[in-house]
Amino acid sequence: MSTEQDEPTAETTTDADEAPAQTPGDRRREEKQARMQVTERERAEAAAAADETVQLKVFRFDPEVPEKEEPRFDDFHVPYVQGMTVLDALIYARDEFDSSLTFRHSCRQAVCGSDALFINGSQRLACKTQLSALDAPVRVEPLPHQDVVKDLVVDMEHFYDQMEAVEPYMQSEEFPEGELEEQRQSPENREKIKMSTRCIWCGACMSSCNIAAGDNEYLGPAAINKAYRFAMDEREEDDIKEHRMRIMEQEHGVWRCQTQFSCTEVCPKDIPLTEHIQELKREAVKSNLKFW
Amino acid sequence: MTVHEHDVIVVGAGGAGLRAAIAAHEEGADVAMVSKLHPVRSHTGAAEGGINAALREGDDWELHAYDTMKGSDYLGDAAAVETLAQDAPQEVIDLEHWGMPFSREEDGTVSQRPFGGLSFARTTYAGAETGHHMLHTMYEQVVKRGIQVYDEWYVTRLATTDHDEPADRECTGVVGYELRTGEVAGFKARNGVVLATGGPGQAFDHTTNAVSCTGDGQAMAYRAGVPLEDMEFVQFHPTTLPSTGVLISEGVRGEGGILYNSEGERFMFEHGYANNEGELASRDVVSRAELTEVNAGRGVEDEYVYLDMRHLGEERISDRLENIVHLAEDFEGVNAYEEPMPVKPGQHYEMGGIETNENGATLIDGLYAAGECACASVHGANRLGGNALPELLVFGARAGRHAAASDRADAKLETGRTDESEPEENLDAPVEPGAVDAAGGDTAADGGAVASGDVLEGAVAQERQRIEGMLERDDGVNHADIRAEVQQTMTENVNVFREKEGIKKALRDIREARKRYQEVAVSDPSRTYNTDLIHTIETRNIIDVAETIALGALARTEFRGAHWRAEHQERKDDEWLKHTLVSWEEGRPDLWYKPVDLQGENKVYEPKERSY
Amino acid sequence: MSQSYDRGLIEDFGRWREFSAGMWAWILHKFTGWVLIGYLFMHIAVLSTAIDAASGDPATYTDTIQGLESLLVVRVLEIGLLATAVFHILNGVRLLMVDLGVGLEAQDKSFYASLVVTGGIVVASVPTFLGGGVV
Amino acid sequence: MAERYSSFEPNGATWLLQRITAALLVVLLAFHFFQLHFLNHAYEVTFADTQARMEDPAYFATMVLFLVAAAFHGLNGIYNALVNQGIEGTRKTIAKYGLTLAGIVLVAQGIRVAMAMAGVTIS
Repeated sequence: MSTEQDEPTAETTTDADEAPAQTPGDRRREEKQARMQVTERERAEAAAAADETVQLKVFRFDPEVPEKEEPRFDDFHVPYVQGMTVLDALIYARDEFDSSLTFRHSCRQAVCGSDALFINGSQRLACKTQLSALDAPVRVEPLPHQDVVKDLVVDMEHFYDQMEAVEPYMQSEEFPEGELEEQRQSPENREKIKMSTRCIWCGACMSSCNIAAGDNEYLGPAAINKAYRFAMDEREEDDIKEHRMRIMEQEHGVWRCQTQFSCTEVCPKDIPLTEHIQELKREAVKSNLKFW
Repeated sequence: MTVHEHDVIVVGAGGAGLRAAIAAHEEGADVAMVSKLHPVRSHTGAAEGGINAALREGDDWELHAYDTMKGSDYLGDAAAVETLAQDAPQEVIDLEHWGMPFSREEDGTVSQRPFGGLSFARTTYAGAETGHHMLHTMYEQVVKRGIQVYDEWYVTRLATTDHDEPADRECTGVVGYELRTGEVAGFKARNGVVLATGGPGQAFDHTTNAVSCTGDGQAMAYRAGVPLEDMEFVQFHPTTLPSTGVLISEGVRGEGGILYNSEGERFMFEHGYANNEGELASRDVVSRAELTEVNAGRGVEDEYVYLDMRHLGEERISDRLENIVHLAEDFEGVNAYEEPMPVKPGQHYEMGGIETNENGATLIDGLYAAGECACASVHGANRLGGNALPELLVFGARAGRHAAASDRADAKLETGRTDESEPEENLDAPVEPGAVDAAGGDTAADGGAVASGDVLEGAVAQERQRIEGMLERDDGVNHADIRAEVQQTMTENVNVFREKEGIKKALRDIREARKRYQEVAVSDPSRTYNTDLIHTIETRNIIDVAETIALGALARTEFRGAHWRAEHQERKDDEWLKHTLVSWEEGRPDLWYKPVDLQGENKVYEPKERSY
Repeated sequence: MSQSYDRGLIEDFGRWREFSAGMWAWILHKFTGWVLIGYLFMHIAVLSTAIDAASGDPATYTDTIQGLESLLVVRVLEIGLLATAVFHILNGVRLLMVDLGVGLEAQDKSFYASLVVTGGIVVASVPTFLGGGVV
Repeated sequence: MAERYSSFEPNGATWLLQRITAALLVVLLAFHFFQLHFLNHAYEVTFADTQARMEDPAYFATMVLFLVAAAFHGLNGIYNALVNQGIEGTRKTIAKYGLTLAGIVLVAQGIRVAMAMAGVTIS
């Protein structure tokens, strides 16, 4: 039933074999009108029924604004639509109710790692958490174990310091001779480091780790994972790997991990963090035993 | 007043900014990056596809250049296109040496895959998250080199001299606002400023871009007197999730996913939009088809169509498209194994931008631009998949190098007005575009340049005053309302389908938004992490950039690449083989044209029918 | 520099409802560990009566041990000790597996399994502990 | 740097020892438990029986090993718990030496008892 057309445009998309009195386009437009009226009425009714709203309890704090100096929780009732995420609800609350509501967010698709929050008692990315998957009221707090700057914004400096403490950059120095020639890496090796390279620095793991909470110098799951990403990359020479193991073996390195799996459970990118830390522990023991 | 002084200031820390910073550092310059986000939060991280580079036996930079020129619908400038194709391979190798986890072949070499519009499988990639790996790999290099990063510092304005002719002006630094403390400080650049602030996706209300993609660099450069080039060319992606704009990759259709409308028709075939390619037709064709369906009343909820991959079977889906299943689940609440996914077209990429030459230099001395915010003009009227990432590498590096060395020689492309440029005299604008009323406060009217005394200090002082003004105003309009208005009118009228009256309506609405912006107020009085203020400043940038897009769209009376006009259904090479430029002059936009450079190193690119 | 509000660690104690299996395992392991090391010190103290026994009065030792063992409360405590030890051992084995990288994806299930097995062994041991010699 | 490779990093060493003693303890505790609750019942224990068992040098050695392993495992465990709790500086040093001392006392007393049981007397 397709019609041959050179250039599809808005005007030329009708079917030929339909009732003559009324073009299919007209009919559809009428139906559309009718549908719209119905849906609008439905929406109005639903909104009136109030069970279409979701209650958010959001942590508020601002050291500079007198009424927010004492931390408190604010309630927002956000109209629910199918597919709505916690971030969508926060944006709605900010744009419609209180433009001083402050939280980091950028990509809305779980790659920038800005909006890791403590939602209903667990570290999650607000952008990839569907409201329908949560019990109401939805309690939204800044990440635990980090200083709160304002509302849902926490100080990430310590996290960044730890990430950068593990020398998170490729240090291999021997490159192939030829012009425009890459170093070789086996697909297996690439597969081995694949999960570890997915980290988006959201800090959820660090926030969930109660060892990191107690020991401020502990490198934490994300940084150790970053070190793993390089230590296991076959492109780096052996002496660099040994150097990396030295960093991992320090007192506040891998040994602090108590295999509680909290980090692994909250990681929005499903990185097997605990597994990586454990593997580095074994590597450390192995590389030391070699020299006995 | 605090002034941070460095040789090179890079504004924006996404792919282009990081690459520029590394290049400038390699030149021995003292580099600092100033970014409103921490570098790893940048939107480069969302790029999925890959990096085109002629690396292998049988491929050649000339083929890459040819493909790019053809894809651009002959609106790319040959010098820039050829530079891209020539430099891309070395850039990819550098990335690899820096540790980028590229996908690999059995023999350990970097994998390449075929991409739409390419005559050779030359797209290098790292899984389905090439941008993420690229961004992180380059940030790692920045850490390694100890390059200073001022993160969560929002650059609100350039410090440029106020010579009458923009070409005589000089950029000496930028003004930044620290989110954490509310401090306004100057950043003095001894050698050069590189703008790498990304695209203006937020000019539309449905976009795959991050909320931070507000065209800041473009708007700042524009107000300082640098022309914006080819802004009407906006790429729309046909498959984005309706509620968030999250991108569903072309891979779904590549694997055999089908599109159908509310009546269950496989419209790409049944309504004859693309009888050969069907769902795999190029992005603009599919986007237009979807919107045609919706406009004809065959959309679901009058908004979207369905993308269905259930028939591929659970095994194949979980093997090859697992990430798509997660996206649909996490962002739309849809189980893609059991239901079709709702999709609609969304703004994806801005081909135009700050006019630069192939070294990333703008016509203002000391000001460079690279990445999506810039337009050396490699993408012309339409960007090929896999060409955005090499662009930001190649031109990021060149901009960084030149900014560090202050070396402005040897560019084939000219910037600014020349003998060959021609003015637009008959633009049928419905309202006077540009600044509303400079007397009513300069919030939307400033020209960017500073009159007297130390340029940077003057700019900081003015900016501080402007910010205080916005914070202190008690009653006024909320930026969110203004922004939403602009976004809606752009999406309604300057979208995939453009017709004259619609574009005019958009220009009127933008005018209205400008007027309302005169009364904008920031209700959050705090100096600590005031995102209300940041969004308010961004909104002005969105207004300025949206206006240039609409003006270009109104002026260009032809159908070329991503720019479709209802009244003008063919490409008019006789009349329109030229770039649209919009310059901000004395508070109002001035539209003019310059010819396309089709003279390559070894050949002339003759415009041909763009068919695949 | 703006000041900031640190919520400290207090919040954690209200969160125990949200603890995951791995977290409970860690807490129980630590708790049972403390009990066991405490018991070890007590055990050596009680056995120290053997020093007197060796120097001529064997009854000191025998009476102490048998006297304690005849108390119901000691028997019950011994069951508790068994539970503590068995859980610590089973979870310890689980942790050894984790250290060796075996079955990490089933770490929560293995924790529940060690709880169930501990319960089973304790119930099964009740007759042995309570049988015979209680006054 | 080379000299660092020849010796085992203390943290790694204690981590490994903690695992090794754990494995040992599982076996030894099972043996001990079987001995004193199934083969012999605790309520029937007499000094004579104990003495008889302890006079076997292999048994004696096993029990001493058991004691040493248990003391190390337990006290190192406590030390780790304290460190994870975040103790630092002086308190950490005190904990370290305090626990070492407790361990030495425990093992010394345990060996005295064992020797008494075995009938060896050093007064």
